[in-house]
Amino acid sequence: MSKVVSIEEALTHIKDGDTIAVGGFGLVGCPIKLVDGLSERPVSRLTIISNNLGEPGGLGLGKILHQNKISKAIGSFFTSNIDAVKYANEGKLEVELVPQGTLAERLRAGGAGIGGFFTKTAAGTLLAKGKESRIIEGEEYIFESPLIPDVALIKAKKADTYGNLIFSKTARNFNPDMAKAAKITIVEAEEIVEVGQLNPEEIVVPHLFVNYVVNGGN
Amino acid sequence: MSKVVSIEEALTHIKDGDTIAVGGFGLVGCPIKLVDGLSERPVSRLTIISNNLGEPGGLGLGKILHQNKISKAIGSFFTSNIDAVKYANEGKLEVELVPQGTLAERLRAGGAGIGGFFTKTAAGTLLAKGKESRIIEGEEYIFESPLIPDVALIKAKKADTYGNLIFSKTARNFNPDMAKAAKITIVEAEEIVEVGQLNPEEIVVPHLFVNYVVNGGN
Amino acid sequence: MGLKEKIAMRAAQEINDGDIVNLGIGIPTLVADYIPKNKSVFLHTENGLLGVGPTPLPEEIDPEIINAGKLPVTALIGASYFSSSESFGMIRGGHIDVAILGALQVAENGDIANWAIPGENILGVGGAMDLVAGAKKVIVTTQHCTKNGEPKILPSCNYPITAKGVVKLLITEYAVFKFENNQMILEEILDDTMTLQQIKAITPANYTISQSLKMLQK
Amino acid sequence: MGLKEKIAMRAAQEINDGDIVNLGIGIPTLVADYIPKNKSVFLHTENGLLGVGPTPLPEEIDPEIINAGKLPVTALIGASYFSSSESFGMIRGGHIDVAILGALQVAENGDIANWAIPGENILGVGGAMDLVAGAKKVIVTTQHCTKNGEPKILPSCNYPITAKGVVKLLITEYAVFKFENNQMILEEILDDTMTLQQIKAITPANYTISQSLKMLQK
Repeated sequence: MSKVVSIEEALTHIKDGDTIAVGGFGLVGCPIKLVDGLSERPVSRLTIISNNLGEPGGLGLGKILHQNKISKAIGSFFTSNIDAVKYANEGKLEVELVPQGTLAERLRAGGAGIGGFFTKTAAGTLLAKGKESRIIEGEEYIFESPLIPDVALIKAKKADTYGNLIFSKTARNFNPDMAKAAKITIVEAEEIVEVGQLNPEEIVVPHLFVNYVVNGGN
Repeated sequence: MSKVVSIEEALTHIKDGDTIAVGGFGLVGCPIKLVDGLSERPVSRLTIISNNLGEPGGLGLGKILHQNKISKAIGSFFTSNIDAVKYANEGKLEVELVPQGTLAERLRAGGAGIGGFFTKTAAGTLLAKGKESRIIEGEEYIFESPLIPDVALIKAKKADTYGNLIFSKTARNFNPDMAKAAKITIVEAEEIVEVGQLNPEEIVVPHLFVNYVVNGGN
Repeated sequence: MGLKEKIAMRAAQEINDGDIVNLGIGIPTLVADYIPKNKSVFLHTENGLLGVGPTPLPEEIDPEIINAGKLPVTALIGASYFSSSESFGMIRGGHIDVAILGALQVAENGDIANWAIPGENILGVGGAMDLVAGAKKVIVTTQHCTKNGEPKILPSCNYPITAKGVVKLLITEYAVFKFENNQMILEEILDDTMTLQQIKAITPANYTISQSLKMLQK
Repeated sequence: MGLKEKIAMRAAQEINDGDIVNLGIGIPTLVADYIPKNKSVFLHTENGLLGVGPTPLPEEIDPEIINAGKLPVTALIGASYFSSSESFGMIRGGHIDVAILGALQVAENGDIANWAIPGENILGVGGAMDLVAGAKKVIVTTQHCTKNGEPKILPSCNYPITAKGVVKLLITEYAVFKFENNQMILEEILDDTMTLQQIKAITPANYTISQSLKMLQK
């Protein structure tokens, strides 16, 4: 039972209006080949969950943004891509700004079946607007909901054919949390290995979270 | 900066009335030498957070129970030790029964600064008694609070002298969650290695969660 | 073949290629023996292993590889180990396709009681509540009546429940019941010596009879 | 030495042996250069690395080892990599001893504003809110006034705040202020050309002067 498919085949699972989580912090850990593949798919009105929205010059998700395929972005830092800023200022992109740790934890909650959680992060700030607030042990917390993307596009260092994953250095970042949160998880692996090649103690994302594996090469 | 100390020295950090998390599922992953060491300390009125409370015949935490040092146990399955059942029935042991996954998640919340979370587990059951209930996306969830033990006693396969940890097979179980949740974490390592001997990608518990490391041997 | 093996064999037919399956203690454990060899099925044990293999020979026992029943097991190629919070994140997050477990009582609305007996001190729950609340499909395997011949399949549970309305399929030595659209439906008769009347006589729960009722071929 | 280096050098004195430290972008990044070599200090970067080492030589850059400013860094011996939810669990859970970061404004009650400017579309927050809400000790390093000479240390922030009452220490090129028991206290003067009156003139915040006020030795 191998989960290895072509990039084209994997991306047929993305539909108009889907919410897509895309791994990476900047371009490190971003599944660039899947994103490039997505730019060739006729999909629209996507909501993207990603820490950033590509980098200047149309790199990464910037390419999809330029194609007007993204209607909403959920993430923590869009200022690093001036194009994203421009689209937002022109009203062409709805933005839901989420503190980076809250973004990671909302994804983690989505993957782990948590219905919501309380965090001190952002309590008393503009980003708490409209959110339930609660005093716990004398400190103010706000309620945050889980994020469950329709599809996650993930970058891994190695995948085995079952879909067990390991990552490389700080390219790990949001990838494990997104892989666990999404209904369908598509992995771009730099290398695909046979089952048994990964040490059971070192697997970061076990295969039950993964639906498709594509060969991304280096 | 080495965190390696003797068992005796590490255990001086446990005080009367403390809440102590003890790793392991049954005796697998239980830090037996730390527990034995604890049996020689003059402490009382402990609250123990552990999936089980030792095994029959006074093994593991059963020894501490027999010394009447435990006034309360928080865990998921005490029926496997008939002594624990006897103490509970005689009113000598207060028991807070928590579903195994909720126990793990409450510890995880304690370690990750989450003020509380909603889970479907136990909704509508006796174990939801007195707990806040909330309908989320049409399903019933209950509110659960974080657990922050004063001290965690942890079993690891290997520790480096900074306190980075790796585990062995299903002996991992509650150990990482408890190491992260506790104010003071004491690790019984089967083997202590030099810093640099553990692969940075494979470290399961980074050293910032660990306060003391003792040599447990095999 | 004994009654338990018969129930386990029928339950194994519910497992699809690629499924992630969690087997409880008792009859469910036997299911593993009847999964067709041409199916890739991955057994999950909540104490922290995906890819549970068969019981080892006595000389091959690794004391650090156990299942949720604390019995020695093996790990298959492609297996992975993880912490308790990770493991129950898989369960709670809906990443387990099928959970098969025993029951003390099942009600016609899909309630299950399998953890506590009225009048006895309640001292163990384990992972049962997490599994029934989180698994995508909950299958109960149980003998139709208690050892004393008392009915277990009831209009409503009089034992404390483990979760409300979660049972999807109930398999006994006599029959298979489906729970769908708030209805309990008799789907199959597994014992050719039993008439519909005889089954009704030992099944106080209200159920309808499927129009495509299957009878065991003699 | 420039003003920024002077501020960074003073901030470095606040770091204790064994501390886990998170350094923000700008002046905080410079702090690393002034940590005494005899102290074991561990730098954490929220994108997923504990044990950040110095900036690599151009020919030694590993594109998959970056810091939260997306700049190439190195990993020291004993380092570990982890996912975003793990990393922010460390932050939110109080496992970071010291967070040093810049500010647009600081208020006398310890409020900090460092993420948004009124009237501009708010499109980036990153990990700032998580860090100030979660770190055990928040130190702000900043130039005393804006480039246009406007005060930044105010009775209350008129920029959107990042968190309420979290600043423990504020270090500028002229002075060090402590925040304790709801009071802002001038602790040190770092510039021997500045009188108390001159500092007051550029510091609209209400503060008391420490009885043990330190002046820079000429």
